[in-house]
Amino acid sequence: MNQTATAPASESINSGLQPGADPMLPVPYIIQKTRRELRDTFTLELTPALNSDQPFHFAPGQFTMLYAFGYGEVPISISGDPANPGTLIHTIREVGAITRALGRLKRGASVGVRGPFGVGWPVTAAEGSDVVILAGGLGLAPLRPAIYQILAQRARYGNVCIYYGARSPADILFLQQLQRWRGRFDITVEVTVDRAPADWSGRVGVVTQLLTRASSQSGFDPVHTIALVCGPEVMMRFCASALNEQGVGDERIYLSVERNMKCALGFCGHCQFGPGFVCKDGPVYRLDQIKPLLTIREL
Amino acid sequence: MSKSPHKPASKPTNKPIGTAKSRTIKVDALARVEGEGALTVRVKNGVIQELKFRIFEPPRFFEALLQGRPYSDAPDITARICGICPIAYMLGASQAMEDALGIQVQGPLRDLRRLIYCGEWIESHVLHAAMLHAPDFLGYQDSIQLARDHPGVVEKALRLKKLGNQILEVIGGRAVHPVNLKVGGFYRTPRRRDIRTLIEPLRWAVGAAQELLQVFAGFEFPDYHYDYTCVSLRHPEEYPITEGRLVSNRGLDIAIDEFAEHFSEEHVAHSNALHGVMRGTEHYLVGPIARYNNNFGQLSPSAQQAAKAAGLGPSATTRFTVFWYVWWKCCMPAKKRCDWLRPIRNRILAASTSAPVPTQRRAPEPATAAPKRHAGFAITAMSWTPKAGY
Amino acid sequence: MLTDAGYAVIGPQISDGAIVYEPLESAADLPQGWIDEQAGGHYRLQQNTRPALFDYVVGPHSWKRYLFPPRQRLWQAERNDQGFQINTDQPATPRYAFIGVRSCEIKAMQIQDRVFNNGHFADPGYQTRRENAFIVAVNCARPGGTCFCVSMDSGPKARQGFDLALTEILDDERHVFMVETGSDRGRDILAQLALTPADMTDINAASAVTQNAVKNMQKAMPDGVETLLKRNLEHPQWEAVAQRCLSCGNCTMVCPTCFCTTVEDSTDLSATVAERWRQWDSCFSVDFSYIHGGSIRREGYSRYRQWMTHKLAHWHDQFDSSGCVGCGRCVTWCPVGIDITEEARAIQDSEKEASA
Amino acid sequence: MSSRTPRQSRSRKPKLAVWKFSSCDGCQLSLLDCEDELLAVAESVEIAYFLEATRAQIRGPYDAGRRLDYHTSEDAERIRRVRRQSKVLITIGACATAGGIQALRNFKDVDQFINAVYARPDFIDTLAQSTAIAEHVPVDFELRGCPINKQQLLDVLSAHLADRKPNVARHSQCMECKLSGTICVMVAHGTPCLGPVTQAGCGNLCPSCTRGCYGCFGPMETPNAASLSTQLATLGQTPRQLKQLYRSYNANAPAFRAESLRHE
Ligand SMILES: Cc1cc2nc3c(=O)[nH]c(=O)nc-3n(C[C@H](O)[C@H](O)[C@H](O)COP(=O)(O)OP(=O)(O)OC[C@H]3O[C@@H](n4cnc5c(N)ncnc54)[C@H](O)[C@@H]3O)c2cc1C
Ligand code: SF4
Ligand code: SF4
Ligand code: SF4
Repeated sequence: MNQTATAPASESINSGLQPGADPMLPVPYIIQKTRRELRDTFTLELTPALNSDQPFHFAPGQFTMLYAFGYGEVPISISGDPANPGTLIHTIREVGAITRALGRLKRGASVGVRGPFGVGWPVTAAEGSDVVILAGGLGLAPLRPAIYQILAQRARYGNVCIYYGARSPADILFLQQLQRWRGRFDITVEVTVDRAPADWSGRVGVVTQLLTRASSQSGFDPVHTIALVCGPEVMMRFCASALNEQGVGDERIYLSVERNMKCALGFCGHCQFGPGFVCKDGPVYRLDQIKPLLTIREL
Repeated sequence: MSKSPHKPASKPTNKPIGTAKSRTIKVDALARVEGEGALTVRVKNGVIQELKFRIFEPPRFFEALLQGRPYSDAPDITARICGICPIAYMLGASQAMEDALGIQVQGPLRDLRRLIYCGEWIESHVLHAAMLHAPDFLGYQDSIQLARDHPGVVEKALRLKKLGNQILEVIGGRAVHPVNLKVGGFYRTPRRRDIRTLIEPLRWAVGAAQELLQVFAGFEFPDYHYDYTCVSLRHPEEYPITEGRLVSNRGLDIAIDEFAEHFSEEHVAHSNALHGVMRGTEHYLVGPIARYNNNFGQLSPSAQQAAKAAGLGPSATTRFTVFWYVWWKCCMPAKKRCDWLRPIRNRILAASTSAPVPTQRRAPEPATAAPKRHAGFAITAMSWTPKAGY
Repeated sequence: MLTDAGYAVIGPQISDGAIVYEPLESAADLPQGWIDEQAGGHYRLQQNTRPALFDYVVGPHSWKRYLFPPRQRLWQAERNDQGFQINTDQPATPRYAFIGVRSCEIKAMQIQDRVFNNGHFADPGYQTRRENAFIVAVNCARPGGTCFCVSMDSGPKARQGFDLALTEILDDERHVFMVETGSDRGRDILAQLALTPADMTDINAASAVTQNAVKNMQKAMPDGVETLLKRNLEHPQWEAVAQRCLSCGNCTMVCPTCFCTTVEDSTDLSATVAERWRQWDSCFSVDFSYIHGGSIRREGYSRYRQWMTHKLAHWHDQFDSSGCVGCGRCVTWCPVGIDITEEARAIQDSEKEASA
Repeated sequence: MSSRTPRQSRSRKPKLAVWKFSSCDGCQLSLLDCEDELLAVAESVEIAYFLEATRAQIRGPYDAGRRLDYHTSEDAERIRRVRRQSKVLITIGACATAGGIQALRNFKDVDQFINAVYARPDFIDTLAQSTAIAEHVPVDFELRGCPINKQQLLDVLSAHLADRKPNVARHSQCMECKLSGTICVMVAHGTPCLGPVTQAGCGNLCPSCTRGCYGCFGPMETPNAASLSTQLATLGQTPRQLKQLYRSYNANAPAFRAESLRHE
């Protein structure tokens, strides 16, 4: 079992930049495949335009700055499998100009990539612990690399639970994958939706309810659990207090913070979150390190 | 009301007038003019029975807007009458205020005013002649279509027009509604290095304007003559822009402040624009052609020569000559600018080299400062401060 | 001499009623005999009786204009078969020589050095410009009305970080400069000048000059401001200052350490050539904290709090020092004269009252 | 990579219509003033209606219509028709985004105004108020300025063609001053300046001419005019002067309107 007092730090892989290379320059990548996941969400699979077999190593939870030619750059988490660095995979929701522009791109088109950036989920450090993964909506995408890695080394972890909440059945991301995982006997996968049409036979309600139920069924051992939480900020807040109620301490809860980002290098200042920069100190934070900040309005 | 003086005349209907029967020509919205106007012409047996030029643009009440405002607001507010010729309004308003205050703007300030005015002429006249009117002569819907077949002409015109704007920007700060003009002069000396950037393009412009004049000379003009009463300014020493006496080719010769005794404004039911009426005359012509006809002798020799070479005499009676005139005028200001720039620049240089260094670089003080503090070039040359405080 | 050595010489001169840093053509451009009167929201140049060259203090410009330009094209990209080709050709930036750099300004450069090379990433353009810059410091003889460098431990005497440092000694008998060298480059330049070695009297006279500045400094930042602000992220004073603050961003623009930027991406009309421009930004704009769904800092109080707590508190976490060097620019150039030291003091006083 | 939008790559070019209501035409002229880009603009759109520039008229629906302001009841009907015909409606200039200088009549009795100007008030049909187009129909983007900045106009146009965000900042004029190194006229000269409450975009024209900003780009995103007025009063501005300062080309923009009324 892992230590309980001092929790592990988040993990990062330094970007594969050549020393002396200009970190502000996007590298061209070619879209090998696009997949419409949901009405407003799609996945891009990318390989480098020039050295097409150059691997892209990253840690689960890290992100890149993805550039749509002429439109601009946005931070997007990597949603692929860290064990397969040959393709770089991103899952993106169309919310504004740049994400829409990315969504219009077809196979063979190119985008610019910088990264990977930031510190990700404490996946290695969580070995030996139970792992609870709480995802809301698109928040499943940044957690998918962590799930891949944990499942690849399933034996190193205790109980593994994935709790996922979506707005409606039509908004369930990676549906087939969730079904496949759910078919395994060595992890718990629960899905719930906020609203459901009559033909939905699954659960309705918020993710935190899954959590309460789970612990009463001893799905995980609170004092030996690492919780990874990603979703809208309110959802994360509720999850954190639900986890606390179950006995999971703040120092064992990790969540992902979003802030405006222009450079991801610590130069632009936009992603400041209290004493740190989300681009290099985050996006994944251990709750005890940021809890006081979360309650302050408009920080 | 929001009509700028040189525009109405420059828009032909290019539809045939004069069949045997009676007919009515109605244009609901005139294209390629500034402002919003409609034209109705009733013709019977080739004779116009009724002609209504209707400005339906809603009234904007400038005269009333100015009431109760500080005199210093007048140039900026009246500029908004027309975005194509704001300088005409800004200087008109400034001169009215200066007249009331008993101030005369002279020297380099006056030169700069003429220069910026010419910038407006170049910009506005090229716009009208090449972009708005030339398509009619050559049978196009607009200058963009024209550009497909005659790219050289349109590109040259655009470059000339841009130069006009550049003059406005260097001296006035921006092309539409410049900000640097004020009652008494300017807020800030144009920067020397900026003025310098105008010289080369102006040299080019003289030739370019003449080339375009050749193109315009080739247009087919209807043979139509009318003996107008032409009313304009006249100045003893120069081609008049902002100063002089009001004269006509029928013997009018009055000081500007006698205007109200000879002219009045009438309100007609069909139009939101007031009609100017001259006592004792049924029709009269103002604007570029009138000015040209009344002042041919004041043009620079090269401009006179260019006009003659293009087939224009000292007096233009064809109303279609407006195009010639306008065109030719583009080369006039360009030519003159080159001649003018040198002394202005020299004066700026001389003044700045003679002034003590720190003073010369000092901020022009706010206009409320006492005049005696306005030592140094930037102040004396560029802005005026009334003795009576405000 | 610096020009001969290939430097573009930038120095103080008067423009539109203020001292700015612009290319110097000759020593005659220097604002001899001029001083600045500064207070919150107030700056006026005045002719002084003393014909000193450097009696003015800092003006609205700072050297970051040159090392970290307000607007910069980061790159241009052109589409090709492999997607696109990025071209970073920057117009070669000159090697600058800065004349008249104050102690607080040197410290500000050193603070920005840590921003643009943060251990993970470095901005190559900044590095080059910074390494090439030749710095001629001037020790302050009088404090500006809004200076508080002593309390930020950043002046008025430059202790390091310069190539040459001057102290202007002007009294009834003489008008001379005492020169100190801070680098080999500085020594090389100095070697080419015929100078008299300074003796003890000169050194004492020079130290009296800066002592005078210390003695007359009016303002100070309260002690312990870092922890003070961290304790008071929620304090009524933020609302109180928001009543006056215009969110105009002047303070951030004039501050020699503020480094925030935004980028603008664009293409030509045919969408074959794209560019990215980087431009100074301010935490006072609403867009600064925009994320999909709405900005984080919508209200004035939170934007002012971000600026002040970043400067004085969180900067320590990020870059191991305060982000303020006490130059007073943000106080002088705030159109409504908001004073960062007084805002800090107001919070401190409220704590004292509460504990009293 | 293709960043061409579906709209651009369709064989049919998007149609652009330019409508003028009451204004000085300066903003429309700004389009013609894009000398270097005009022909390129004409290549990327089909100009379907632009009376000032062309005789040609093409029937709607229009992909982008752009507007200046209005005042008569007939205009009120016309703008609704324009809105119905347009997919994207962009209003340009102070006249369309705030009512323009003629909105000064909103603070007075319009009949007084008519009487002051016209000999036959009975001939005049006008609305009592000059207001922004957005008060009457939904507007997709408002481009500020009296007149607008032509670079911004080009950017807004190409942004809408490409479905990207226009690079039009909503922050203060002061930021522009500082970016360009212009000396603050308020701090250094004591000149009243509306820059701190005015939206950037003109290129800090007035302060660079050593005069105070007169607010022709309208209020910035979060204007704190009350605080600015307090400062202007200490610089010697009387309530009457303050009232007039806010009451110019964007007099009817809510923030300026409210502040000028406070000094009535
Ligand atoms: C670390 C990190 C990881 C992310 N991972 C993903 C992901 O895997 N998939 C996904 O769909 N989205 C992700 N996002 C959110 C994504 O970056 C935004 O949705 C995107 O920036 C919106 O850009 P836009 O131009 O389409 O939208 P607009 O609303 O037009 O936004 C305009 C600009 O504001 C900024 N901005 C807006 N929203 C955000 C935001 N949430 N975070 C940061 N900057 C923002 C960007 O600079 C953007 O260009 C992530 C954000 C962060 C910070
Ligand atoms: S915060 Fe103010 S005093 Fe401190 S360095 Fe910045 S501008 Fe100077
Ligand atoms: S503190 Fe002053 S300078 Fe800074 S944003 Fe507020 S009003 Fe502007
Ligand atoms: S001149 Fe006006 S706009 Fe510019 S910084 Fe000063 S107050 Fe702001």
